[in-house]
Parts: sequence; structure tokens; C-alpha cells
Amino acid sequence: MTFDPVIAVLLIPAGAAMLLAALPGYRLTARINVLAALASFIVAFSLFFHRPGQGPYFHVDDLNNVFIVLTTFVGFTTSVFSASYIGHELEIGRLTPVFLRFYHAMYQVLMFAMNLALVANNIGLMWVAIELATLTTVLMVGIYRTHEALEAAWKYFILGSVGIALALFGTILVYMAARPVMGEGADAMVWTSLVVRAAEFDPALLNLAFVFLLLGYGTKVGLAPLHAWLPDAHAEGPTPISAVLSGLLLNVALYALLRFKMLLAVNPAALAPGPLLVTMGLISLVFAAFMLYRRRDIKRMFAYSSIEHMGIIAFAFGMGGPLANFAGLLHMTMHSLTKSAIFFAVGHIAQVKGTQQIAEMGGLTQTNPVLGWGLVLGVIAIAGMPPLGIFASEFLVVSSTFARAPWLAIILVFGLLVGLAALFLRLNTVAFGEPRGKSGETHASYAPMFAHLALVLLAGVYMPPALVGWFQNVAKLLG
Amino acid sequence: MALITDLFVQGGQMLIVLLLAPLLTGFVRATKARMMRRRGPPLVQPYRDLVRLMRKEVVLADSASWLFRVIPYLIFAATWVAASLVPTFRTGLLFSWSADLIAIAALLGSARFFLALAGLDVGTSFGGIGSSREVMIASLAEPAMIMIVFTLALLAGSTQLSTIAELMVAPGVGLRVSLGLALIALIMVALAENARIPVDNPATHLELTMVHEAMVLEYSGRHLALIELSTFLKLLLYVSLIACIFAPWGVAEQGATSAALAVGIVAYVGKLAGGGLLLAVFETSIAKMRVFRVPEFLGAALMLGLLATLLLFVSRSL
Amino acid sequence: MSRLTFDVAHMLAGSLVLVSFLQLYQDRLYALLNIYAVHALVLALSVAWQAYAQDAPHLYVTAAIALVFKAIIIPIALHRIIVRLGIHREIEKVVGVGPAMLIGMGLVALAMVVMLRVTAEADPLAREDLAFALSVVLLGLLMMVTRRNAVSQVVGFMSLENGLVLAATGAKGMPLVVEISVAFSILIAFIVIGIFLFRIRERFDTVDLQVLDSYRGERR
Amino acid sequence: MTVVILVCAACWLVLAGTAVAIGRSPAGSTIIYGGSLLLAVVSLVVGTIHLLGHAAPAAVTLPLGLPWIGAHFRLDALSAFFIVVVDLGAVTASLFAIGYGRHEQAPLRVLPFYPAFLAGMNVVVLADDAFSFLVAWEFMSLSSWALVLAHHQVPDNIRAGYVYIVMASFGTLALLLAFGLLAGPDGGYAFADIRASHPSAAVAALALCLALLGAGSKAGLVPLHVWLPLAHPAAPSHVSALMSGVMTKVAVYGFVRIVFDLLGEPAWWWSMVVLTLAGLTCVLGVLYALMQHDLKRLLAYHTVENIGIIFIGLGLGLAFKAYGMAWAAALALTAALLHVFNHSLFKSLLFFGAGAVLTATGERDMEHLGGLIHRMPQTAFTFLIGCAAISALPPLNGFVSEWLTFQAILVSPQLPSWGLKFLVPAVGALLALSATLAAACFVKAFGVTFLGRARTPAAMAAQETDRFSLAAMFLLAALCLAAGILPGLFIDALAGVVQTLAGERMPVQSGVEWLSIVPIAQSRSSYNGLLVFLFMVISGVLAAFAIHRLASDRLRRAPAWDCGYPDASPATQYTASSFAQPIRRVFGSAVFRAREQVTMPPPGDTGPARLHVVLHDPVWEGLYLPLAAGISFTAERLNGLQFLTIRQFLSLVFAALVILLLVLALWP
Repeated sequence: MTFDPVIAVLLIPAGAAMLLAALPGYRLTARINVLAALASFIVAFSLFFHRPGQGPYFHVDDLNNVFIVLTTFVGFTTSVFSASYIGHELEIGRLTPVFLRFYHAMYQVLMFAMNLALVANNIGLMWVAIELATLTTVLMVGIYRTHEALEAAWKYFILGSVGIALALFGTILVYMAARPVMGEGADAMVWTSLVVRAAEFDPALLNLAFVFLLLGYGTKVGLAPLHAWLPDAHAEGPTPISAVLSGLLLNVALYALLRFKMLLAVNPAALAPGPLLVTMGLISLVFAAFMLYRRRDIKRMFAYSSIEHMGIIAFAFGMGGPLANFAGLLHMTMHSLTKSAIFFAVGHIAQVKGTQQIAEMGGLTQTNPVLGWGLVLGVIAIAGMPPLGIFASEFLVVSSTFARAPWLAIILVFGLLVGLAALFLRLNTVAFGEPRGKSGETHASYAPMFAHLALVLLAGVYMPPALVGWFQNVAKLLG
Repeated sequence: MALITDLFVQGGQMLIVLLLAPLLTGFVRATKARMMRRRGPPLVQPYRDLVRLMRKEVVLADSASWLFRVIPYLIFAATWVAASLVPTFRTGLLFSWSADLIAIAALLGSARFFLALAGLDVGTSFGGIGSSREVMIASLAEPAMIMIVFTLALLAGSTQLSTIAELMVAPGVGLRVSLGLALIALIMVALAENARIPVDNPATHLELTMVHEAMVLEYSGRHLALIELSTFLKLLLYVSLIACIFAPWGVAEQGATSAALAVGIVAYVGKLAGGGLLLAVFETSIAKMRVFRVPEFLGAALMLGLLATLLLFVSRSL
Repeated sequence: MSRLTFDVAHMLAGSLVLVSFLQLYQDRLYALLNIYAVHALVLALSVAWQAYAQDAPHLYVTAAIALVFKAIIIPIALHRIIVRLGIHREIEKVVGVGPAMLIGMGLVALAMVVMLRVTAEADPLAREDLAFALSVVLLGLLMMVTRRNAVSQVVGFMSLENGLVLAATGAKGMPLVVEISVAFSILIAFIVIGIFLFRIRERFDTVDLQVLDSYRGERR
Repeated sequence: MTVVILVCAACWLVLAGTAVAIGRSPAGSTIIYGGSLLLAVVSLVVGTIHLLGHAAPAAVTLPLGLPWIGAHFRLDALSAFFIVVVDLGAVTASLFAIGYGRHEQAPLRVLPFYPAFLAGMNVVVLADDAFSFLVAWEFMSLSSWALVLAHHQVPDNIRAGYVYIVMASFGTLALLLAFGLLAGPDGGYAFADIRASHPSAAVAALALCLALLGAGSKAGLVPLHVWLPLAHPAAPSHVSALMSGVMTKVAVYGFVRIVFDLLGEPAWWWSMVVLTLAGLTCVLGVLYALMQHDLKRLLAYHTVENIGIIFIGLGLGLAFKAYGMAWAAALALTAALLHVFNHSLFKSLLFFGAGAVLTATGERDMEHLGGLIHRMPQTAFTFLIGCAAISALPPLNGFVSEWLTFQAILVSPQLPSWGLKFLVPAVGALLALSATLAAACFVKAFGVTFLGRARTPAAMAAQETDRFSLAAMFLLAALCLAAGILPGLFIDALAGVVQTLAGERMPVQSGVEWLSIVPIAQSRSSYNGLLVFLFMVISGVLAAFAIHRLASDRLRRAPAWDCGYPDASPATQYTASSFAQPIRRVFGSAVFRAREQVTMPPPGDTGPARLHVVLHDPVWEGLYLPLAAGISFTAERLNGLQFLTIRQFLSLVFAALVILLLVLALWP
């Protein structure tokens, strides 16, 4: 057979995982980790230029193409960041070499799982992949073996497993709905063929299925009130994992949700999933915005901001329509880039300050200008200010909503404003003012952070037409 | 030819106001003295004072700045220009349209602005008292003035004094409530602006309630002379303003014969005498009020002005 | 499909719901484990029956997994963990037995109503099976949220998962069922190990989650 | 035309980039400010040519921003006028900063953001579609926010920056909603499309309110002004000048663009809203200013007041336009726009003066200054011009625009609406009141800062500021005088703008004899700044000449007399707060619940008696503090959800599931 990038995207991480599990030594494994991530990114990038035809198990279309590349890219930059980050952790002895080996192996497994979930054409396969991703992240969240870490892992584990279970039930229901139309066997779980005939499915089953999928995958997305695992998992795990969680895993879960939303969008009799998404989105947004105020741990704060943005995205998809859907997709991309960049900055800051407590940080733009201004830039971006990319998506969401449903838009704007106020309240004390807290040195790698921010900036000013074209196609499909 | 006469008239007006101003003040003082059964100073006393002050050398405080020395000329210039633009014995002066009623009020405002600065310049407590009270009074007097201007402007459809005066001469006006209100308000404002009783006492020093005199306390010699002169001018200005608006009889029209002009001048002097007499009577028959009663006094004026305006708005629309 | 097979399948699925109710009723840990073993056993039977009815041999694997792994290994493992950890044997409930039962009834009723809305051309076996599976799932969740004790929560989760397997096998000709049940078994193994991990770390003297919560990163 | 300015903006951004590199080097600030100066001159020239040449609108579309719309830029008369305002401010500020910037301790926190700020303001004025407008708008806010935080060690500045960024985002979101409303669900964001789609009455009304919120919060309309007096003083003085003198005008531009250009025909009650807010803003702004003794904060509050005056003009314009009195609308709009121009001149001038004082003495608090006219005569002179101009004293420019506003008010009886009949005179009274209060306030500002005797050693040791700063200040002072004595020229320059907004223009002024201005008719009202100026000069010089020739010109220095109580200590002078005391007694007790507590020492104790003044900010305490309290209360309540047990979280999930199932079960 000829070279198939899809298979490669899956095989490279899998192989790397085994290799890393076997190899000792920090420097070597870190390098291999980076190399593997880079390789899979390059392979994935080739998908921009030629896409393989869809098979029963894998397929690449406008929707997941961008997300595969995004995932591999963020995976690559995060591996670069984690090389320097983990090195520091090793020095201060928070991690032992054994765990480190485990860590790198798990990192690649996670990459594999997420890529699999993205390229999977079979909804069962997708489910398996997401469960795998959950398990690996659980292990990595608990890797520090502190009370908090273990407890966060446990919480994540229990809630995640329940979510997974619900998602599986939903998947089964989808199959049940499909079977009478498409006959028994694997074909009834292949998404590409499902979406073709979804109009004839039994609407009641589809509704039921979507409820379970929404709650199941919604738990992974972190929509309130299913969000409980998210802040602690972000706060207690190693920062690279926080970056990957916020930047990628939430996206992947949301991606799964979108796939099923498409099914319902095709079926006229099924109840529109819009209202559900809009409600949960608004709840998450406003709730998270208020939760930002009382946060003392900087990573937990940005975890809540992730919940907030997932709320915005869910809201956008719930509103539907070409503009809102486009905005939602754009927002997913921008958010994963920005949020991971923020976590890169935060990780180094926490290492410099030796703590994650906001109260013990201050005047960063003075003591560590690069980190400080990087954080400022990231917060400005995440707060949705131009000329950075998130502003574009928020602009589209708000403006397109206000003409249709003013009250929803006003709630949305209120939530945005409250969240922004909270973020800047903390940013003021962390980045400006008299320096506070101790400042150790760290051999930080700034390249990933600024690479992400540069991309976000670029997207805010100029969007490549190809990307826009794909997103617009998908937006049509999303209804 | 017409231009020449106009220029001549304009110049004449400027001279007349300059010459008559001290006389008016002297007249008021003399009349007041008579009413108090005093012999009082002769009518020409103000001229003598001015000349004496001019001759004296200036004693300047050490902490005085260049601004302190420039201000008297500024004040004099502003007041004189304002006074020379008010139609006294003839309407339609050559330059009357270069500043309408609002601008005249503003000119007086700038005179006050600089006077208050002068009060602060030397850095003495008395000067500070003076200026701070002056601006407090002004902050109520000027809006009242503007309201009066509104009333007249709405009545005459113009803020040009000449136009207003011509309208008033014309029979069509008749008696109007708002005019009466405006007149009362204008008188109150005039009293305040000229630092007369009951707002201020022009004849005292060393009284903690004084306002105007406190500001000019540090002035001496020619500077004091200029300031005194502009005070005289200001009084004259307000009297002739009231006269030209509410008693425009005998004022010569534009391009009138020299006879008419003579009549105008005589009428004008008569009006000034009348105004001075009334002022003297008023001042002798009333006591000065506490400084913090003044806001209420002027607030009343402001309310009257606003009321007059609103009444006009209503009536015009009926 | 003959009437008999249908009735047997129906009976087995129904008895699974019944066993779930028994679990709700229990307040001793060991008894709970035993009941869970029964639960798994019934599941194994019904899966096997489905394998026979749909003559889908791969389902026998699932049945075997259910029998060996869930009905035997897990209960024993938990049993030993309880002994090792010296967890006190009775279960603290948030909601008393009576109310729990009532809520459970309500949930079952809800499951039925929801399923009845499904149009009839989805074949009756599937409908009934789904209804029962949904009830089992809901009862499992109910058990998780009404029990303070971690082990009993785990048991609740496992019975929930049994419901899923029931649904999966009930869905005629559904691919990947074996893989999925394997994946779930791994998940459960992880959970058990997870409990065990805490024990090894010598950090928590009990697995009662309220004690865990006292180790939260943020205090008010 | 448009392209040139866009290129300038791009160059500014490049400068901002280079500033990061060379900011530390001593020559850095000179290079950056010099470069900004050149660019500003270029775009100023372009704008002026376009404005005076009455050129046709020039539009450019770049493939940026939203790809299916692109970034539209358009230079029409209105934008050209505001380009002139913006870049005139930019020119003088950069010139001033060449000298002022040398004293900057942390140049890296100023230099990169200054050019970016200029670029942002220029692009806002050019933008011709909602997206690029908002991008530029918020970019402007962000760069100025960074500048506000330049001296971030001062805790007040941090608070200022926080309030500023929150209010700015509030404004942006309001504008975003407005544009969303106008663009409709399928997003015709280009201004051309919005103009083409004539919005319904309800939509237009809602958009007006949103525009008031959005642009008003940037411009500083009461009660959205709270950030302004905090943020403007916090920034370095040349930036304060730009923020107060120019950025607020950009906000005015946003309002005019939306309300007069995009919304189409106004409804009569719009003007009621605008006029009421404007009147309040005038008086409250100046009253706040009177209570201050921080020089820069005082100036900032005066910006609020002048914004009120501008909006009075705009409101009148709306009223007249609504009733089809185009000629009157032209008058009102000319007044407003002229005041925009004038205020940008003298407010920049005054902030420069404050900056010079700040560098010379290190003090912003007037209570610690005094007598600077002896040490800094030239600064004092220009500052005096600025004070006279902003106090609307003839023959300077501030008077002209207020005079025109009064003329517009005097036209209002011809309006048919009863509400307006009563509102407009009241607004006129408020305007007059605020004008005189402003004069009082600047007597205080100038008198306490520059006159009297030095109150502190710092004020004693002050030195005259550098020549670049002086050049900038003298340039502005000259412009103030020019605009005051030759207003006709400036009014005619505005004709094109007013034509596009009101559909008619004011009568041509340049033809009138003696260069006087006649808004409506010679017989109705006219004003001639030139003649008044000449008269004053001539008579003043005449008097001086006569006296010095004919009478004495002798002069002797002596200690101050002061009624025979010569007081040695400068502490006995009137201070800012004691100067404002009578006005505080008259107005403050009602507005600010001002209370004065005198603490007397017990008998026999020789300690001083202390006078303590308590002021309450009605807006802050009545609106913002309750809001903040509400938010923090909610946050506190919700925060409990962070501390549930896993079981409780699970039950949340369970509850969600059951509820959704119930929904499904009960779905019809």
C-alpha cells in the first residue's frame, strides 16, 4: 500500500510510546518525545495537501483535518515546553526518573488516543479512543503523588468514567437507531454512512442518544454542571498536561459531540440540540465567570476560564447558523492555541515563584519581563481583545446572536464582561505592581508560547482562505 | 462719508463713557452722602482720586509677578471695550455687531477672571478671600445674566443690543411678564457685579466680608487708578445697559441727524442720573447681607431669569 | 425469534433490574459484594442467551468475561481490599432504604416512559432490553450518589456498567461489543487498583471520599 | 489619500516594534518620538488637504479581518476632520515628548505603546466596517491601557488601569451589540451595507442607546466617566494629553458616525436623551473638577465637562435634524465639531503644562505648588492662555464654540416639541453655569499652581522646562488664539463635514466684512474675535502709553501690605481647597454631601485646629460600588460549588441526566 498519513499519524505516537517506555534517561527520552511529536505534526500537515479516501475505520474531512493538524502541532509545541519544564521538575526532585519514563510514554499514548479519536470514522472506535485518552490523562494528573494530585486524579477518574459510560450508552442508542435503516453490522456505526441516511432514523432514539452523548462527552468537555473534575485536574497535574487537557482533550470531546450534532441536524423530526447546547453553554459561561473571582491558584483559575470558553463554543454551536458555527469552530482553534500558550507561561511562572498561589506572585513584568508580558498577552487574547484571534470569533458570536435572540446575547455579553473583569483583576496583581514572592531562575523555553501567540495574532488579522473555506463547509453541515 | 460719521460716533461713544464713568460714581456717592445727612465729597472727587493715584509711584509687593502688573491694563481694556459697545445715545454703532450681548457679558467675565487672578498673585490671605468669594458670586451671577440674555434674545429674535433696543423703542412690545422678571433679575445681577450693597460694600476696607476691595488690596498707584477706572466703567456699563434695554427712549437711530444725536446724549445723561439716584436710594435704604446669603440672592436672580425664558418659550409657542 | 427465547431474554433482563434493587437495599458491605456477584452472574447468563438467540458466537466471550472477571475476580479482590484496609463494614447511606427504593421505582418508570416513546418498528426485544438496561444504568448511578462509602460506589459503577453491556449485547449485531466490554473491564480494574493505590500510598486511612475532600488544594 | 494614512499607521506599528529593541538606549526616545512626529505631520497634511479640498471620499479595501468582508477603510469629510484633530494632537504630543520623554524612568513601558496608540486612533477614524472599527477601537484602548500602567508601582495607577480596561471593554461590547443589531443576522458588517439597510425605528432606537453606552463610556459621559479621572492622570503627561484631548474625540467620532451617518433619520426623543445626559455631564464634570487639588485629575474632570458641551451641540443637532431644520442642525453640529477641535487644542496645552510642572517639581498636587510663574514664566504664560481658552473667555477659541452653541440654543423655540421647548433652556442654563464654574476652577488651578508664593522647597527649586516642550506649548497657544480671532476660516473648513451630516451647511463666513462670523443673520447675532482682540490690544496699549508718558512710571518693591497683617509663612496663603470652599458650600453640600469637620484642640493646647472635608462621589457610591458588591456576593455564594464532595458532584451529573430524561419524556 502507498504511504497513508492517517495511519502514520497513529503509528508514530504508538511506536514512540513503546520506545519511550523502554528507554531510560531524561535527555534522550525528552528529545525522542519532541522528535516523535514533530514527525507526527509534519505527517499531519501533509493532510492539508492531499487527503486519503475514507475507509470504514478512518476518514479525514473538512472538520477533523484542521483539528488533527492543530492537535499534532500543539502536541509538538507542548513537548518542546515539557522538555524544559520536566527538566526543572527533575532537578527540584518533584519527579523521579521512573515516573519520567512513564510520563513520556503516556504522553505519546495520549497523542495516539486523541489522533485516533479525531480520525476515527466508527463511533465505537471514537468512544474507545476517548476512553483511552481519559485513562492516560488520569494517570498523568496523579503523577505527582501528592494528596491533592491523587484526589484530583480520583475525582477526574470517577466522573470521567461515569461520563464515558453515559457516552457509550448514547453510542449504543445511535446504533439501535441506525440498525433498522442500515441493517446490522459495522456499517451501522460508520459515521460517514450514518450521516447520509440519518434522516430516516427513529427520532425518539436519536433524541435519547443525544441526551446521553451530551452528558457523557459533555463531562469531558467540562460543561457546567459536569465540570467538577476539570479545575482540580488542571491545577494538580503537571503543567504540560494542563496545557494538553485545556488545549486538546476538551476540543476532542467537543469534536465528538459535533459529529453527533450533525446527525441530529440532518434528521428533521429529532428535537433540535440547539437549546440544550445554548443552555449548558450559558450556564457554564456565567458560572465559570463568577468562579474566576475567588481563585487563589493560578492554574485553577485558567482552568475555569477554559470552562468559560467551552461554554461560549457550546453556545455558538447551539445558536447554529453559518456565522455562529463558523465562530464556534474558529473559537475552538483559537482557544486551544491561546490557552496552551497561557499554560506554558503559567508553568514557568509557577516554577520561578515556586508556588501556584496568586497571592505570592507580583510584578512579573518587572522581575521576568518575557514571562510577564507573555502572560499579559495571553490574558489579553483569552479575554477576547483584538487584534487577537478570539476577538474575531466572539465578535461573530455576539453580533450574529444579538440580531436573533437579544436576551441570550445580553447574558452572553454579561458573562464575558464579568469573566474579563475577574481575569484582569488577577492579572493586575500578578503582572504589575511591586514585585512579590521569591523569584528563582528557570531555563524556560519561550519559543512555544510566542509561536502560539503569533499564530493567534495572525488569525486575528488575517485568516487563510483555505481554512475559512473548510470551516464554512462544516458550518453548513452543522446546520 | 457715512463711514466717517460712524467712526466719529463710535469714537465719541468711547470717549463719553470714559469721561462720564467717574462722574456717575461721584454722583452716586454724593447723593448717598446727602441722604445720610453728610456733606460728602464733591461730584468731581473721583477724577481727583484718579489723577492723584496716577501721579503716585507704584509700591509693588515682593512676591508680585509680571502678571500682576499686566492685569490692570487687561481689565481696563476689556471693560472699556465692553462699555463702548453698549448703545448709549445712538444705536447701530459701527462696531456694535462685533460683539453681541453674550460677548459683552463674556468680556466682563474675562475682566473678572484676571482680577481674581490678581487677588491670588501676591499670595496673601485677604487676596485669596476676595477672589474665592468673587468667583463664587460670579458663578451664579453670570448664568443669571445669560438667562436674561436668552429672554431678550428670544423676544427680539436677536442677541444684538442695537436690534433689541430698536425693538424696545418700537410700540409693538407692550408690557410682558417675562420682561419684568428679566428687569428685576438684571438689577440684582448688576448689584452683584458692581459689588454694591447688599452684596458687597464698595466703601469699606478691613472688613472680612468685603470681596472686591480685598482683591485689589495690594494695588497702588497707577495700577489702582486703572482698576478704579474700570470699576467706574463697569457701573456705567450696567446702568446704560439697563437704560438701553428697558428705557430706550430718545436713543438716536442709525444715520440720525446731529440734533437727534444731541437729544440722545441729553437723554442718556438723564438716564444715568436717574439710575444713579435710584441706586443711591436703594443702597441707603438697605443693609449688606452675609456672604453666604448672597448665593440665595443670586440664585433667586437665576431662577427669575430661567422663569422669564421659559415663560417666553411657552408664550411664543402659543 | 421464537416466543420462548424472547421470554427468557425478557426474564433475565428483568431479573437484572431486580438484583439492582437488591443492591440498593443492602447495607452490609460483604452482602453487597455477594449481590454484585449475582448481578454479574445474571448478566453473564443473559449475554450468553443473547449469544445463543442471535447465534453470535463472539458474544460468548463477553459472557465469559462477565462470568470470570466480574462475578469472581472482582468481588474477591474487593473482599480482600476491605479486609486489608479494615474498612468498616456497614455502608453509610445518604438516603434511607425506603426513599432510595421509591426513587429507584421512579427511575425505572422514567426509563420505561422514555423508551416507550421509541417507535415500535425498532424490534420489541431491543426496546424491552433497552428499557431494562436504562433502568439498571440509572439504578447504578443512584447507588453511586446515595452511598458515602467508596467501595459501594465502585460497586454501583460496576452495576451501571453491567447495564451498558446488557444494552450492547441486546443491540442485535452490534460490532465491537467484545472490545468494548474488554475496555470496560480494564476501566474497572483501574478503579479497583486506584483504591488500592491510595492504600499503598499510606495517605488515607479510609477511602471515604469526604476524607479525601479534606485534602483539597483550595481552602475557603 | 487613505492609503497614505494607512501606511503611516503601519509605520507607527513598525516604530512600536523597534521601540522594544532600542527603547533603553538614550537616543531611543528621541528617535521614536521624532519618527512619530514625522508620520503625524504626514497624515495631518493629508487630512488637511482632504478636508479643505472638499475631496470625494476615498475608499480602500484590504484582504484582512473577516475574509468574506475584508477590511474597509474610507476617508470622507468627517473622518478627514477627525484625522486632523487626532494628528494635530499627535504632532504636538510627539514634539512635547521629545523633551518630556527624556525624564522617563521606564522608557520601555512607554515607547513601544505610544506609536501603537497613535496608529490605533488613526485607524479607528478611517475604518469603514464594523469589524475593523472595533479592532482598531479596542486596540486603541489596549495600548492606552498599557500606557496608563507605565508607572505601575503606584497602587493607584493599577486601580486606574483596572477600572479603565473594564470600562473600555464594556464600551466595546456595547458597540459590538450595536453593530450586531445594525448588521443583522447574516452579518452585513460593512458600513455601506448598514447605510443601505435602513434600520427600523425600534432597531435604530436600541442602537442609539447602545452607541451612547459604548461611545459615551469612552468619551466620559456621566455616569460612565468614572475611569477617566483615574486613568488620564496616571499616564505620562503627553499621553494624558492625547487621551484627554484626542481619544475622547475619537469616541465622539464613533458616536457621530453611528448616530448621524449609519442610523439614518433620527427620532425627536433621541435628542431628549442626549441633551439630558450632556447637561448633567457638563455640570457634574466641572463640579467634580472644582473639588480636586490634583492638577491632572482636575484637567481630566474638565474633559468630562467639555464632552458634555460637545454632546449638547450634538443633541441639538439631532433635534433640529429630526424636525427637518437642516440649517439649524448645521449650526449646532458646527458648534459641536468646532468645540471638538478647540478642546483638543487647549486640553493638550494644559496637560503639557501640567507635565512640565510635574517634571520641574515632581508634584501633581496643587497644595504643594505655588509661585511657579517666577521660575517658569513661559510655561506659566502658555498655561494661562490655555486656562483663558477653556474658560470660554473672548477673544480665545473656547468662547467661539460656546457662543455658537448658545446661538443654536436660541434657535430652539422654533422646535415644535414641548419637551424640547422646556429642556433646551434648562440645558442652556446648565451650560452657562458650567462655563462660569469652569472659569472659577481655572482661576483656582492657575492661581494656586503658578501664582502666590512657593509652598514647598520643590516648588521653590523649579526650573523652566526644555525647549521642545515649550515649542509644543507655544504652538498650541498660538493655535488657540488663531482659532479665537479668525473663527470664520475654521467654520468654513467644517462646511463639508456638516454638509454630509446635516444635509446643509452654515452660511459662508469668509466673505463677511471685517472677518466676523454671522451664524444666521447680521441683525440676529454676530461676533468678531479679531476686532475684539484688536480693540483690547489697542486700548490696553493706549492706556499704558498714556499713563507711562503723562503720569508716573515709578515703581518700588516692598513687602506685601495685606491690610497690615504681613504673614511670613506661605502656608497662610489660600490653598486649592480653601479657594473652592465657598463654591463647595453652595453646590457641594447638595451634590457631594460635602461635610466640613473642624477639630479644635482642647483649651490650653497649642496644637493647630484642623479642618477636615468629607466628600461623597454620588456616581461611584450610588452605582459602581453596589454593582461590585453584588458581583462579589454572587461569586462568594457560587464559590461553595468548588468545595463539594465527589458524591455531590456525581449527584449533579445524575440530576442533570434525570432532568433531561424527564424533558424527553414530557416532550410533546
